Amino acid sequence: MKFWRTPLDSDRVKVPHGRIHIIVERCKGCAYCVEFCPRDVLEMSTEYNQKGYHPPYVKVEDDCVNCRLCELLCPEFAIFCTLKEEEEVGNKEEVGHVESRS
Amino acid sequence: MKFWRTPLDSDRVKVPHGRIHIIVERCKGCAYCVEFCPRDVLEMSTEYNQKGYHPPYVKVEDDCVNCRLCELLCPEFAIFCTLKEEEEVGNKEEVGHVESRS
Amino acid sequence: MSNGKPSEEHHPMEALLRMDRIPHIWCSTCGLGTSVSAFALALEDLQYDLDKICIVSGIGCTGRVAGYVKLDSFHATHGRAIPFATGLKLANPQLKVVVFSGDGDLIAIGGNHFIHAARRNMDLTVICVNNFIYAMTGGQVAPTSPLGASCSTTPYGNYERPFNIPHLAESCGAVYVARWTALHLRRTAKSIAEAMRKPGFSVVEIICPCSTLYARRNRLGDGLELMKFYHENSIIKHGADPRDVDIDFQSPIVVGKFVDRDRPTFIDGYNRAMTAKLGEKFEPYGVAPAEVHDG
Amino acid sequence: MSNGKPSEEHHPMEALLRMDRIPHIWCSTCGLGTSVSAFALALEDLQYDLDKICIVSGIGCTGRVAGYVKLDSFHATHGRAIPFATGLKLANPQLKVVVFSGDGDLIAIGGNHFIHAARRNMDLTVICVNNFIYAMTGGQVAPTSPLGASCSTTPYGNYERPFNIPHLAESCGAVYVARWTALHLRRTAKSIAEAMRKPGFSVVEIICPCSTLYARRNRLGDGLELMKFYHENSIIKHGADPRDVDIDFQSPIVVGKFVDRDRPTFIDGYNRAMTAKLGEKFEPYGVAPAEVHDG
Amino acid sequence: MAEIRVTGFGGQGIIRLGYIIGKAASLYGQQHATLTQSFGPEARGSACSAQVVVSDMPVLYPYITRPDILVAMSQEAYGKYIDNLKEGGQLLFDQDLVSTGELPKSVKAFSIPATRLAEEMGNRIIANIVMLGFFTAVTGLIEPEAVRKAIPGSVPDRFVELNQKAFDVGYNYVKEGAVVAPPEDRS
Amino acid sequence: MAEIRVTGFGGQGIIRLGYIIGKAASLYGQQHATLTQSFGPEARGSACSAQVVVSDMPVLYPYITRPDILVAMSQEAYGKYIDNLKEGGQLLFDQDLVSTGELPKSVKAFSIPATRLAEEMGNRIIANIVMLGFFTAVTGLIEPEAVRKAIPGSVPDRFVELNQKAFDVGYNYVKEGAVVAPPEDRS
Amino acid sequence: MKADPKGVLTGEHYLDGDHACAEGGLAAGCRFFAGYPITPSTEVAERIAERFPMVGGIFIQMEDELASMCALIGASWAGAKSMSVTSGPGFSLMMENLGLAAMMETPCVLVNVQRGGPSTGLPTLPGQADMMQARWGSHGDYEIIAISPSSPQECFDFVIDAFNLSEQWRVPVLVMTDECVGHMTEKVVIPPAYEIEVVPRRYTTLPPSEYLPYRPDPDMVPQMIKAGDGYRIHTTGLTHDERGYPVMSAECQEQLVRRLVEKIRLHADQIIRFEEDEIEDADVVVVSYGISSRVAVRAIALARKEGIKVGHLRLIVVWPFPEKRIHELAKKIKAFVVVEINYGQMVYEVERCAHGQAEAILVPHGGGWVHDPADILEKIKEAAR
Amino acid sequence: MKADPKGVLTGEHYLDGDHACAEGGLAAGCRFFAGYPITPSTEVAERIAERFPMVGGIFIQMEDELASMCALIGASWAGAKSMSVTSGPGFSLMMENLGLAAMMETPCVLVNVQRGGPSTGLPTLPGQADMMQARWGSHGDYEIIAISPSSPQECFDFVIDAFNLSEQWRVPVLVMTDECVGHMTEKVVIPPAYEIEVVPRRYTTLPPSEYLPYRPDPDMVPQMIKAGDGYRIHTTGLTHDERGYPVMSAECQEQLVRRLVEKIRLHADQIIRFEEDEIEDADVVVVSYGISSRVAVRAIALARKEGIKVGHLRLIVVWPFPEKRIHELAKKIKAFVVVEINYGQMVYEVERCAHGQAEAILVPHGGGWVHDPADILEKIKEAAR
Ligand SMILES: Cc1ncc(C[n+]2csc(CCOP(=O)(O)OP(=O)(O)O)c2C)c(N)n1
Ligand SMILES: Cc1ncc(C[n+]2csc(CCOP(=O)(O)OP(=O)(O)O)c2C)c(N)n1
Ligand code: SF4
Ligand code: SF4
Ligand code: SF4
Ligand code: SF4
Ligand code: SF4
Ligand code: SF4
Ligand SMILES: [Mg+2]
Ligand SMILES: [Mg+2]
Repeated sequence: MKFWRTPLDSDRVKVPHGRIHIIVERCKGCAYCVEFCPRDVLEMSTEYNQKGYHPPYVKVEDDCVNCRLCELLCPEFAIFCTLKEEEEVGNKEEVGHVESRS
Repeated sequence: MKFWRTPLDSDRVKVPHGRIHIIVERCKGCAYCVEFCPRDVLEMSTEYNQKGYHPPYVKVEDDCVNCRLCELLCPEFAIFCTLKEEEEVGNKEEVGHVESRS
Repeated sequence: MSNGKPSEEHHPMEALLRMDRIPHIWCSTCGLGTSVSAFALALEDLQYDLDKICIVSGIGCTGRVAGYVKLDSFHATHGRAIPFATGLKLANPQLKVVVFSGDGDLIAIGGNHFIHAARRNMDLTVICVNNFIYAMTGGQVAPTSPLGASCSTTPYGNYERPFNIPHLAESCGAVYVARWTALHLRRTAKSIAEAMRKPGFSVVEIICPCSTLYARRNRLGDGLELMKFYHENSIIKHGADPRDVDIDFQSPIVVGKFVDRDRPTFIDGYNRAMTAKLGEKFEPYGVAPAEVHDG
Repeated sequence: MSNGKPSEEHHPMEALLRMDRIPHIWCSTCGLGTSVSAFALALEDLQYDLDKICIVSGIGCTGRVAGYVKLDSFHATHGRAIPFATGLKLANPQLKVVVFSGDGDLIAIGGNHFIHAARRNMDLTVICVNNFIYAMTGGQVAPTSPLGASCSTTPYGNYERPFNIPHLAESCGAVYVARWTALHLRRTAKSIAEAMRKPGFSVVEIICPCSTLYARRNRLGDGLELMKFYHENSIIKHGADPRDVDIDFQSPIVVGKFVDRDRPTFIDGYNRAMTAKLGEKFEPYGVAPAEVHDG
Repeated sequence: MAEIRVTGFGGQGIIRLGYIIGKAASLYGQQHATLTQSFGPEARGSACSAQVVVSDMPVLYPYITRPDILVAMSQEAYGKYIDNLKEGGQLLFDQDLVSTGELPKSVKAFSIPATRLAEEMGNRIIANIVMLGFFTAVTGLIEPEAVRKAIPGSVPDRFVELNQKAFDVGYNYVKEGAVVAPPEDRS
Repeated sequence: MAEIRVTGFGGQGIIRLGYIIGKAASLYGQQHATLTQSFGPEARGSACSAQVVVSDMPVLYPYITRPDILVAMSQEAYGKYIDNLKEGGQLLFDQDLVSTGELPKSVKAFSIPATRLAEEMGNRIIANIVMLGFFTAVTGLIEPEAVRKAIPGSVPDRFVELNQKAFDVGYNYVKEGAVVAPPEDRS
Repeated sequence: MKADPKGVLTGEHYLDGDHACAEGGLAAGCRFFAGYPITPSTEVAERIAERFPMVGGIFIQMEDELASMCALIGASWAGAKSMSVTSGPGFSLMMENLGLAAMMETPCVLVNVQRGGPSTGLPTLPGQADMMQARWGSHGDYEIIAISPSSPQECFDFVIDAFNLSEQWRVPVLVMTDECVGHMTEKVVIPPAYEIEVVPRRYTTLPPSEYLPYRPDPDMVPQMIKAGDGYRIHTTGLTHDERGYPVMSAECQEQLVRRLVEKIRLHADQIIRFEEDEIEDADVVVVSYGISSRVAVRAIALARKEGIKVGHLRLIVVWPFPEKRIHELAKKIKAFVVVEINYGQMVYEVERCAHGQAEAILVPHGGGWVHDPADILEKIKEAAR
Repeated sequence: MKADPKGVLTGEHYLDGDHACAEGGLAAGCRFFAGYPITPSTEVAERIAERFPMVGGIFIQMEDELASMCALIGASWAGAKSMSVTSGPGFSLMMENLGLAAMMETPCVLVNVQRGGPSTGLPTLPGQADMMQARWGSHGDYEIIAISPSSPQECFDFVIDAFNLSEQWRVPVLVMTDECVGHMTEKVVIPPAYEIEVVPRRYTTLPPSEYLPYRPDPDMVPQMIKAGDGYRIHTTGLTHDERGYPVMSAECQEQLVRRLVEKIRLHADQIIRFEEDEIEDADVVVVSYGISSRVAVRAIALARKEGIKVGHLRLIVVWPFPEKRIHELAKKIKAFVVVEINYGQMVYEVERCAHGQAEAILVPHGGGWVHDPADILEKIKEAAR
């Protein structure tokens, strides 16, 4: 029933790398994620999603340090970050990657 | 429409003397007037009024300095004081004097 | 009077009271009548045109005040004296509007109106008779009852911390706040007069014995004893920080004038804002003699 | 999920949210979603059994929070989240009850419940999202709107002084009071966790952009700009006197933890009073695991 | 069936007097008794009245029309209710608080200085129980033991003893002098 | 009589678009026009729709059954309402926000990138007025002058000029390319 | 008396029902408004807030609906024509003080833009399920007047009527509209002020010494004063005598409350208004009000096309209810078909007044939208069979 | 299920109606009480406050009646049987959240000790004029159950019944008594706990994964859970689907609200209770409830003495109203004489259900006291003519 993930074990993973998941159709284009990402990983796309918003896309995923700030700030629960080592595939139905559309 | 009386001219009346009017049937025998009279003018009667309360009576009217404290404190609006010089007769119907009953 | 004698024959309060309703319903040794006298004394001091003074009460023993005072007097529903008074005041800003009601009425069910009127600085004077209990309904615990007080709904003693009314008033924005016991009659009157002179939301709390219910249940003697007790147990500290004037059974009751400050009233604020924004198009409200809205 | 992949594939909030209701109804760039994340972060920190946490909201944009969070969640009437939560808490003291609602809901129509729950020190954590406006109904002035704010019912600018929520909470008796902007996400989460750990009435105010109504009417840019503005315009002053944390358009928004003190909760007070009075006859309430009242 | 009206003003314990009568009859006296009350908005001081219908059958209609017994503890109440007393009914009153003037014919009147007796016992608050004792003795409607049993639980625990005493004072007060004007003397 | 449905999501100014159509017809166009609206609890983002019934006679029944004209500014709205369009009715849509797929027979479809044009003018908020201009030109239902007159007072004063421009952009956009699939080509 | 031109926005406007209500109030002379926002009624308050500074009125957004309703009463006693607006949940909160207004005989107008209920229900969607609450929502016996507009133009007109009825009978008057009408936009023609009839307050002409605040005129309505005029009156929500003084007795209650009730009931004929159409030959009469009447006309037209003899009775004043007219019609027709957006409210009244002489058939609708005319047609057919 | 002996004060007591209500609650298992004092109902709260600490219940005096009603709902969702008490003005203030209780299908019991109204009215004196408010006082369509005791013994018994009905149908149940009954003292026999039948809450047996909070059982009532049991439910005053989620549509409204209404209407026969006396040969039937039924018996006895064939129908459950029975009787008798302390409330229902087949004659009384049996007799005679 707990919803949280096991905390990162920061001793072992020295410089964590994150993989960003963007749930495009849930995004409302507020740009919080882009604006507040400490590593400038994201950028707004010029495409529209079905609701008519511009979602973000991942500019340089390698720079992502998996700080989860984008995830926490996103008011739409439309973006989240996983540790690259742990997880590489996304759910294609729900979780798209904008760059693959553009 | 004003309800207040003209203020006492205390320059002329050096030691004012008051005449106490007790509306016996209105009294509920709380003894505030007796207790707080600075000159100990009043005392509780042993008689009952129609409501079954013991009203006060005037022990020594001469001691009254017309300070109006009894009047102001009386929660029943059942006692008031007038300047002796100005007014000596009471309204017999409404305003009785307990001492005349006892 | 039949014999046409000068009015000195009558109790001087008769001019301010609805004599056809006296004797009032209050108990023997209840301090409410005394509190009304303090109000009368304040009016005597103020020398305002009594026709322009309105009094509004809610429901409760104290709430009956409006029914005895010969002003335009309104007996609203329980807790709603302040919004009723707000309507009166705003519709005719020339009126002086006084709210005279009980602690339960104003602070329990009416608490929201109290804090919002204070916040808005609605130009009203609130006289709150605090007898630490809901008297009219038979002595239930009030949000002012001291810890430990025995009330009909706290038969084993009150366990809720009470409000400190001056603090509540001050922190919500009242411009004038004073507290006295009913026996501080002349001081109460003076505070009421000051409060009424002051534009904005002013609060005068009167600590008052409820002899029948509060005194009896809490074995505090009769009303006379309780009246004396409150008075003797009080200390005057003008300007005391309202945070420090909590009341409990043990410590002395701090009385005095705690707050006296200036803030624009609701109508001031409105007039300023509208004038700034609308200029000529706006005619300041309530500044000219009352407009009669009977069109 | 059909392919049975580990849950890391999903947004981690999915465990706490009713995903069948996402996307939510909130506007683009509204800060409410972010505030919910802060709450989630706090729960992550607390590691309480989520089954024992209840969330109650009133009506408003913020009031919709209860509808998205996958706890036992209750969407009460406008202004009544606190009394509803009081019923929950008192009937089963083992529950942790959080009220998550808007400034209008909690402080305007719900003001009386707020002050009385604070006074009683009812063991609730109140998360009040202050967007300075009644958003859900289309942008009317709130008792938190800064002076001068343009709202749909103050088209020429607000002229009523707003409440300072931390001050109101503190002066009525809250034991824990903090304020953050929505962008202070981790600090907000920490405060919520502290508040929930603290027995008694705790209040966390979140200053949050309403982009559609408040930002637009007051030409404060879009939600992103406003979010940044609040954050940049804030200064952290832990322990600041709540009297000094008024908010207006000009001066910086003081944020931080203002109050953290101890007072017996309502149930503590009850248990103490009854035990003292009734001794053996009384079994302390809510101390044993929740009694099931289904008899 | 007997219809009883007890009257006075608020604060005198009128309702409690009626309550104990009803309770005694109903729980300890093998009868049915319904107590109804009427009072004003005042906590104290206003006219107040308790009505008890005592009957061998369950009481359906709970109100009294013409009481068999009137207990009057204030002048106002006396004035208001005396004319309604049934032909041949009994009047019990506090002689310091009520002056009857000339009594209607056929009324059996019994007086006691209940309040004064209570004051002499140290607390006027128990005047109602003095009256209760008097009532029990004069009317003979309910066994005194039933009435005595009904007192505990009907007054605050710490006052039970005092109230029992007050009951005795009233009960024992009954003597020839109590009868002011027995109807046979008047007819 | 013409029945018009304008749809999109909250925040696009759908209702205002309908309002100006109705106002133009009703106050400046010698017709009767009733505007009704439906919207969700969201301040923004939910499906929303405005219906205008324009008629020479007073409008009694104010709702539309099968619109003659459908203006669609979101995919969701398009999907929801397209089937309801009357035989031979006109469809106007924002081509960036709506992809029609294969269109039902007999629909006269006209598209414009209203939002993009508005964004190009500096503010996507005026996409609705771009669409209004387009609507006026395409349908010919109301005199363009009447519509132009209806704009002031219907948008904030400071935006009147911008809105007039947006109207012109939409009005002037009408060219052959706007007609996606005239029914005659399809049948 | 004619309207004060200051508040009258003479001309043709394209307004929704909510805005039209606001203009109706302004034209009627309303200069005090206290309210609390609630969908779908808030636009009334918003327009008032915008317009009042220019006409010398005062608007206040109160902390809740309880306060709003109470402020109306206070303002009215200070001489203002006062008004508020709300919807379901707020309406419920106003019930206690609606009773106070009735008890104090305070003229004031309250608009309820009905939405789907119960509870928070469907805030943005229509309902007509507060109709019985309008009549019975406060405790104790009292009577109010309620009027139900079905278009923005009627919103304007009926709010003026509401003020006039309110002044004439000294009762709170309820304008029971619905989200459909409130959010429907149509042309509203506002006539010049001199064409708008306004009922002035019944101020007494007696001097204070002779005046009794609750002594009724022959039409059972007492004359009024306003605070500050030197009459030094008392008024209370307690049962009171002609002086306005509380009297706690069944006798006083009988005198006062019976009059409060009868001043409306005995004058119902003067107050009631309805509209009839194609009634003469009708076998079936559709009864409706508010938006439902505009939906009903469509169904009636369809039914007439099919040859069914169906007429229409549209309630304008819904309370007091046109008992007599319903009874008269019942004697002549087969059935009433009652169209309302609820699961049965006014239909109970129709049924009652029909005295079994004609059936009363409800076309129910839970709210959230209007009836499908086909559903009404169905019931009309059923009724005609 | 049997009552928990802890709360049952088995024995014979001399109690007034108010105290008996409190004991009824205790016996039924009520362990949460939130209230706000108001005459003449406060004694219920006072007794609860005194008794609860000994039985593990929790009493809270809230800041007002709005809060009290809302707290009841919260407490009920936490698993407590919850109850409050009030009178007219407080009842009005509870209306909004009574609607919430109905909408959320929350079992709870609310006692209204009716006094004279409207407004503050006659606080210490009786009335029966909140009867229609009990049915219609909150906005929107919903149904409640109301039950009306006429003696302290029935106060005890019916409060238990109220809790049982409330649990069974998941509706707030109103106990509509009056000042006379509330302040009337008689012997009350409290049976041993094992003789008191108590309906347990309809807790679901489904696991969280299968449970839907608003999916109805065949009797149209959904199963409940309590907070903290891991079901993580959502409930709202908004129109909601079976998941409890808000859905803003006419369809969802139709499904939900129609069920709320029909779960009571369609089961009315199971819920309705009344008592009949001397009905068989009656030409006239007196309809009454609460204290008025005890006054009516006197008038009926007088009338029978004069040879008038008059019977008595005493309403026990007043809402839902016994439509069918009234209609049946109407076919056989000349007239109903309705005795209630108001200017006409339940009489409208009698009139409606009589369908013109029998007259419905009200014996009105404004409140402040009960009827004079002679006035009732008068109307009985009139009716028999
Ligand atoms: C809505 C409503 N709830 C409750 C009451 C009952 N009631 C009347 S007065 C009162 C309390 C009064 O307390 P307070 O204001 O302190 O006045 P006091 O009698 O102590 O002077 C209450 C609860 C009411 N009249 N209306
Ligand atoms: C009794 C009642 N009055 C009014 C409303 C309408 N209403 C719904 S939300 C709301 C204001 C919400 O403001 P706030 O709590 O600040 O929430 P926000 O939308 O700003 O998050 C109002 C007035 C209502 N639902 N119920
Ligand atoms: S997890 Fe941190 S670094 Fe990575 S994209 Fe998000 S905000 Fe940027
Ligand atoms: S923060 Fe979320 S909603 Fe905003 S742009 Fe990024 S992904 Fe989209
Ligand atoms: S006027 Fe003053 S001195 Fe005279 S009796 Fe009264 S209190 Fe005493
Ligand atoms: S103060 Fe008044 S009521 Fe009290 S004893 Fe004196 S006269 Fe009587
Ligand atoms: S009950 Fe208390 S407050 Fe009320 S009149 Fe009596 S003493 Fe005064
Ligand atoms: S209206 Fe404001 S508060 Fe509400 S969802 Fe939109 S941005 Fe957020
Ligand atoms: Mg008090
Ligand atoms: Mg807000």
